[in-house]
Amino acid sequence: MNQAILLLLFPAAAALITPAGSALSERFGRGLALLSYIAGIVYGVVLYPQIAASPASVIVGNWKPPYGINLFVSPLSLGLVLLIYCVAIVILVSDFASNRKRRAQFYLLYSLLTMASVGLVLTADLFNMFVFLEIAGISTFALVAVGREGSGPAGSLRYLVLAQLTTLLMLAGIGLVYSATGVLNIASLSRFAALNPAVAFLAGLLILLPFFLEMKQFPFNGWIGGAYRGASPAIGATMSGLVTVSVAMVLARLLLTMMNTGSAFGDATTKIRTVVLVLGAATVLIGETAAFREKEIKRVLGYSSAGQMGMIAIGIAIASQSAVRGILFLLVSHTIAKVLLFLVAGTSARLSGSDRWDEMRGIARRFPLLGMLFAVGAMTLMGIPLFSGFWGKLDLIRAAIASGGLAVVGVVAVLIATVVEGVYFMKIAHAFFEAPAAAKSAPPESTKQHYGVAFLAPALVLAAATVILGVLPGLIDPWLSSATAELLHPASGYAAHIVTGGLQ
Amino acid sequence: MVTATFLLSAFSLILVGIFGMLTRKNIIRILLAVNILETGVNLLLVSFGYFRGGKAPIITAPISASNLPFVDPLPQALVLTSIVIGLGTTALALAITLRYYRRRRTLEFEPDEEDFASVEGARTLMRDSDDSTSVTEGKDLHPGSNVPSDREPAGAKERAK
Amino acid sequence: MIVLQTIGAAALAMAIGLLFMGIGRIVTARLQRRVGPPVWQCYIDVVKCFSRKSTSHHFVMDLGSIMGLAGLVAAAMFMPVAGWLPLQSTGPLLVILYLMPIGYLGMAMGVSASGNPLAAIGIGRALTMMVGYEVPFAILLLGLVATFGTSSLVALNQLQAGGLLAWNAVRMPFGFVAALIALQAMLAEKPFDAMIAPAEIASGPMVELGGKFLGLAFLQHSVAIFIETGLVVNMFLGGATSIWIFFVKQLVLYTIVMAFNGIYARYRVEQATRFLWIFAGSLAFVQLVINVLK
Amino acid sequence: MKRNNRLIINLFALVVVLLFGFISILAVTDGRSGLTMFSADLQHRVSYAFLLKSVSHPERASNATVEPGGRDYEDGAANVVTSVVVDYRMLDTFGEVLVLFAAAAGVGLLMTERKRVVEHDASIVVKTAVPLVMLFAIITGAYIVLHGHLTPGGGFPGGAIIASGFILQFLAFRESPKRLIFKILESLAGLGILAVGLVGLFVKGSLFANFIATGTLGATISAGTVLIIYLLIGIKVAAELASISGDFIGGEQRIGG
Amino acid sequence: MSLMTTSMLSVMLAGLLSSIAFRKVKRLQWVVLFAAAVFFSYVAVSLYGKWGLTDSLNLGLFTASFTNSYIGWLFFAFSSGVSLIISIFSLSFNDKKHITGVAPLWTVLLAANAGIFFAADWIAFLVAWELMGWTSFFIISHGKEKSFQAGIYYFALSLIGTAALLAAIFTIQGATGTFAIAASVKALLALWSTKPGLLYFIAILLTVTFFAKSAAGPFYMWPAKAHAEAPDDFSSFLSGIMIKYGVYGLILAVIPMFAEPGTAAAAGTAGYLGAAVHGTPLYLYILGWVAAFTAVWATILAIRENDMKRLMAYSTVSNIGFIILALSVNTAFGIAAAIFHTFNHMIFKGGIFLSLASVKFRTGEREMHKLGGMAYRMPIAFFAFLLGIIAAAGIPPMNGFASKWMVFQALFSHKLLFLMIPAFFASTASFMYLYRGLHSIYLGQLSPRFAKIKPAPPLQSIAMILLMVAMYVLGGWPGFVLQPVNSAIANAGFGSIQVSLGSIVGTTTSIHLTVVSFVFLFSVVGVFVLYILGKRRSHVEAMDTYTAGETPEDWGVTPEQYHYAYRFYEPWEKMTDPLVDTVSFERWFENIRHNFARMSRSIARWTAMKRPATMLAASAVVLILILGVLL
Repeated sequence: MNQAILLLLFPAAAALITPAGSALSERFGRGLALLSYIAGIVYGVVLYPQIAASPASVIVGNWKPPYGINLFVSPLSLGLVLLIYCVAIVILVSDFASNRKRRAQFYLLYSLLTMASVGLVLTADLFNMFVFLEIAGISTFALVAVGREGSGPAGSLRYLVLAQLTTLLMLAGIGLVYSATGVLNIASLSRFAALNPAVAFLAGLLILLPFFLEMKQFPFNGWIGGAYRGASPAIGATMSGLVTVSVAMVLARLLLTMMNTGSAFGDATTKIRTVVLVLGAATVLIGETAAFREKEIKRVLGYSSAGQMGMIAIGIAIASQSAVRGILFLLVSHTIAKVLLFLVAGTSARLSGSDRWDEMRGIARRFPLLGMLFAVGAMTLMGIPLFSGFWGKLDLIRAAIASGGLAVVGVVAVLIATVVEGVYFMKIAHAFFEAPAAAKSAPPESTKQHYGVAFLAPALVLAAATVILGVLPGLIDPWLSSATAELLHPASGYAAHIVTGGLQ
Repeated sequence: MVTATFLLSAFSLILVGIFGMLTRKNIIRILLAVNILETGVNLLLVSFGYFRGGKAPIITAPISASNLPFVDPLPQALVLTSIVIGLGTTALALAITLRYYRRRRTLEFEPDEEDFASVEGARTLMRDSDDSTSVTEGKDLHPGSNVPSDREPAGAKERAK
Repeated sequence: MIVLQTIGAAALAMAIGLLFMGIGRIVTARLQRRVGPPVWQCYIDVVKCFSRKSTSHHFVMDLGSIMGLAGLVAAAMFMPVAGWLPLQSTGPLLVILYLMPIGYLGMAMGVSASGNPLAAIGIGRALTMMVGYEVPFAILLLGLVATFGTSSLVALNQLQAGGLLAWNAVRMPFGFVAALIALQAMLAEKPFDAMIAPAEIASGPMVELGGKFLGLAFLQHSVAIFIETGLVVNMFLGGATSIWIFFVKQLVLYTIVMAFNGIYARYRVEQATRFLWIFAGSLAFVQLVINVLK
Repeated sequence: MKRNNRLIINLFALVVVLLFGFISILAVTDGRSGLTMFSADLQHRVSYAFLLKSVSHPERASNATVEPGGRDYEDGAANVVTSVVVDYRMLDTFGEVLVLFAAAAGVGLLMTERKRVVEHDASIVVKTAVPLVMLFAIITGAYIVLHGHLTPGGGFPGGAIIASGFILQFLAFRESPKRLIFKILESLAGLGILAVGLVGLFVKGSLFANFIATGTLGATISAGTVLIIYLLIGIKVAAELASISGDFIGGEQRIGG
Repeated sequence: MSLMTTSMLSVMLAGLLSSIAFRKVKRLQWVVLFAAAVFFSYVAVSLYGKWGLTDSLNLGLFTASFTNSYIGWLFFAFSSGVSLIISIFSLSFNDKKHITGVAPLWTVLLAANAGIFFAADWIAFLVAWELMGWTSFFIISHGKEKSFQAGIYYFALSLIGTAALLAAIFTIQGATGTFAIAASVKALLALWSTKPGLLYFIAILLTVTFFAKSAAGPFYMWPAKAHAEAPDDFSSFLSGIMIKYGVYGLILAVIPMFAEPGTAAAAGTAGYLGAAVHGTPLYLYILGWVAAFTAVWATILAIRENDMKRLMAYSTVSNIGFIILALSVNTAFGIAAAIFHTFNHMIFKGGIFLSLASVKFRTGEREMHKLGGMAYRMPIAFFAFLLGIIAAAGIPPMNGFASKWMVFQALFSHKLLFLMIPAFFASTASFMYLYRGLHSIYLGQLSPRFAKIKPAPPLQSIAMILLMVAMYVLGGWPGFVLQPVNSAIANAGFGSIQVSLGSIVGTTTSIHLTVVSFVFLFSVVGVFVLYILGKRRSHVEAMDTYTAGETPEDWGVTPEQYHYAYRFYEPWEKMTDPLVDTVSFERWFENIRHNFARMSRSIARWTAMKRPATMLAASAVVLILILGVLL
């Protein structure tokens, strides 16, 4: 089953070939990247039945865990990997509509970013996780920095500084864990003799920090504004659609699998989960509040994704059956909807020649489909019935109320957020549909380019996906239940699959 | 068995690095602080792997479970990796900084005017008057951004040629 | 038979009302040291009005006038006169209270169809005033319900049977005073006649009415007098055993009203409304509280 | 006003930092003296097996010895750090390579083509010294790369030293580096590493599995794939660092001199 | 899959398809709406008598199940009928000049309407509720900036309601373990003895939801905005039907939670045990006061309005106050009164708004003082409005009287006398604004601008006439509605009342409405005879008499100046000014929004500091560490 690691290697190979290949032609990079993702999807789909039958622990270099590094391919991780690949394809295709002559390095970095996200989802080793995080980080910094001429580098630098702070602290945390336990493998940590709670808390918190940052949790989301302004829409979509998938997955993995009772972090677990819950609630409120007044559409989306990530964090911290199921559903639908919204935002920005939604008034009068797509995405995020976001939110709230205690704070936050989100998204949607005061018409040839099939096809696919999921949420129910089981019962599933005997 | 001095020096380096990151405004200095922090973390890792009397883990004499006079090799390996990662990050950060400098002609983080444009005028933040907004007010109120905005495109141009 | 009874009742109501109007005019005249018109002057007026040629601006005007009188007549059908009723009913107070407004509404509709701003002004004042006196009156009604648990006039009459002391006027004096004030306002006599205000807005609603429209208005007023005095009699003065006593009681009430009318000056509308709310309203409320506590 | 504002910030930061240090030391010592109580000793760490080269044969851990000249250990590198880096935790190293790769690509993406103006040419001393130094640097680098599995060092430091040679050359002779060559080199080296991994995957059934006999511990040609991989890494790192610095230096146009 | 779900899904689908298929020919979308209304009316007819027919959709994670309860059916039938009439009106209303693209959304809204009344479990209810929420929002703010301001207000309030509903649903599910509405309410009844606090919490959440939708209590202000700015034909739907969802919700979930032990014993549970005022549970008594406040306050505001649609919107709110007042009595009679008044209000307020719509259709004016004399040009609209306000004022012989009388009787029955004072005030003062509408729009001077306008088009007239007939018939023979209502509430376990076709037995007196209406008719006839006896009248132009035959234009006086409408109740405004200045929930909500905006600005500013936002992050980490390690 070790061939499953090819999932990770396709984009890496593409990236490695690109510099030489681009010597032949500039287009080389793009085609190769797309090809590698498609290869990944095909391979993943082929692999899925086996994995669904029995999850596989992929070892590297024939060194069995916990000694060597290993990846864990389960229905959960494989499904998310497929999602990541699909999103990456969609984003690249639509990005082609916006800018037809990107340098080869762009696609190289993009492939590396995708690979890193896949690796984060798959890996079962703490330090390896750190390495993938750094790859993702570096490629994101570069991609953001080449965004808008003025604000790209500024945003990228703000992001970089915060990210470095947190990742280095995470490294220290990993050091602590290793020094205390002598292993780096999540599975064996998850059944390790409990450490001294103070150390466990310190190490656990430090390890979680970069994921707080990537998930835009409250005190660590100072970078959103700059980065999302600077980044091009495609990269914005990647940051809040593609990276968040893997990061949320890793947070769930660490918090539910690694840090449960009976693990090395045994006694500190509840404390850490409380921290995550509180931060999540704060994030939901702060993110939505910040988006409420925002005029730049990309930043609105960025803040709103902060809010959504807060909800997911709450769900992870509650850690009950329906909570985890809800947040997984929420994760999928948020990814779809947010990518869709970013595509729409980018296109309408180009068509109207402005980044601010209040200067895009009446754009949906000229392009009705554009407005409808935006409405679909927005309502998915708001959690309106018949759109997929609803079911996730429903499950989450149900779980939170059922678990009671501090989770009720989370419920209140989520409910308030729903109201606020509804208001500002409807503002924007209405501004799109509004009868324009003075319609400044974009030049037709650019219209033909920006509003062509390269934009419409992916957007329509995403919209269809969210509507279908909204009407028939049962479609992904089997996947959801197996994934939930895997996350919630590590001792039976995850650890048992990875660590067979060996050093405990 | 880890010695205190190692840990303490590592800790102090980390703290110095964090302090620099928190207080400095100049990007280069912040990057220096990042590197200090990173060095501290690496030192911390190595010190976690150190055992009193341990030698560098290179097998020049027979070893066995009974006599194992080595320090822990794994942290060193990790440190090796993290050093290279730090190198890459720093290089990229410098490149970004250079680009930033070309556009802004300054090496300091500054609240860029667009932020205050999107925040709708700093005046509304201070007094709670209504939404009458303007960019310049935002600038006046924040002396840090005393780079006249007209310089920027000019600067960009003069770099271009 | 029923038809005859109803027609008779209506005629009776109009006749009594007109008679009272005449008497009222004499009372006022006496207070002003005048002789005043003969008692049957009002009948003559009505007949005259109907025999004169009249002008109307629109069918709504005619419709309004008809509705106006019809509403009050219909209300009169439910008014027990000394226990006698033209129709089989319990004299439901709520029905009367809600049938009378249709009369006023019709009146208002008719006159504002005439398009004269003075009429509209008058109606506006009248309606504001109406809120002024209906509220205390409603509170009185509640007081009665609180005590007797019924809102039918017939039942109220029977409950007050047996001597002066059984009268609600004696049992609940505050309520009676409030009722008198409200009655003054209902009959739109001074100090509550801002809606008519002849010198000010040319007697407001009626400004545009002539001929038979004015006649209808006269009749409407007369029926209103009959009903409103009758209400108070039934509610507070113990009804009556025979029709004549009933009329006498009504007459006494009406004379008191006219006497006050003779000696008072006019309130502005908001003053009047405030007065009614503050004095009549609070009196009635006090009565209600007492009744509830009892 | 601005000044004491800055002072306040500094003081606050100082407090924050000191608290952080205090709390974390408190946590790791758990109030008691001595920082050792929480750290697991060597027998309980994974690296115990690395040192005794007994990962896939746990039974060896107890009795057998590992000595120079011994043959066919599961990993043939005398330098255990190297064995960890390039063998036991090869995936990290692969990722590390990719990090550097990404950094290089990013710099290339950000540093668009530009000319810099130089007035003065490098002095004659430099010009004569540089080739020798460069030669020396390249040889040293090569040595370090090739002895990575025996002595401290390996692909990364070696590659860095080689790259420094190229940087010197740029500085001295002011000729813009042939970046294309470097790019192709780094591409090929990277692909080489991947290829080695894939061969392992298809021959030994797992990525980066050592598919060559490990030979005698301590011999120059030993440790199977470790040597190859370190060689490739050296080339790749050298090429990447060279191209990064090339990107930074940029092309030039010469005035006078 | 029975007729319920199939009809809903098919209509929803039809709406979506029509939005795509008929984008070019919008008229067809309105035809689709009409067809949907017809279809739903057919469904209502064919579902009659099939009580307890259940049906469920499996949605994978949850299942949404529907049932055909008697009360739900009544609401559904009436709303379908009224929306059928309204859709007839809309067919002619949306001509070239006035057309709006909202028909498909409205079609979907009809499906949501059915869903709300058929929902058997909370999930279905929630889905239908949210569907209704956003579709109606898009209809109200039909792409106009001004309407959007109103629409977003409405939407924010209904989102608050939805949030409360979500919380309530899952609290209920946590407490009772079931999503089924009826079962869960019954299970809640059993909890009064153990955890009343939870029940009060649930009740408050649900009340917030339904009050927000019905604009009762502190939410009184949205109809004035939304009704006024919505498309004119939709206003009647909004005020006639949509605002009743809250009432339905109260009857569905809140009132049963407070069933007295007597009726609850029938359901086999303990029933409400808490404090009671005159036999009315304390909570409902408080609701009653809120409702009374709503009625009074809306009336006061309505009298001050000059915009005809806003005026009628406030009158709607005050009627809602009446309905909830009746509900709060918590007796069979009260509930019957509430339901009956709800249906009556659907009819007469629908008629009023339709006539206003056709006036606006012809004139394009909404400010009343700019109109006047419409009765002379649009008689049908005039009569619709006239009968409508007679009903709204609760005057016989129209249907409003019967239900208002029942409301008062219900209050009598529990001796809630102090609650009746505001009720009386509201019902009396309602004459003021109703008459103001009548006078300023339809009577008074006809402005020359509108001298030439045509009467309402035939289809609109038909719609209005249908509603007029309904008003009159229900006024004289309330039994047509009250008998089904009676058996419905008996079916739902609220007990029953005594009604016949024409008469109602109240608590203090009984009333025979047929007699009343006949008496009125006879007296009209009699007076008409009297009128005929008088000398015949001659027709004179309005401007001619009181200007003594002069042509007022000579003194520069125009009919507009003679139309006394602008500040019609100036004394009243003088009296109420201080009150209106002090009490304003509207300003309160506005302040909340404003502070929110400021907060969001400052957060956005924080992300744009001169330093990258490391300081806060680091301090947060330290804080967490201190809490985590030391505690």
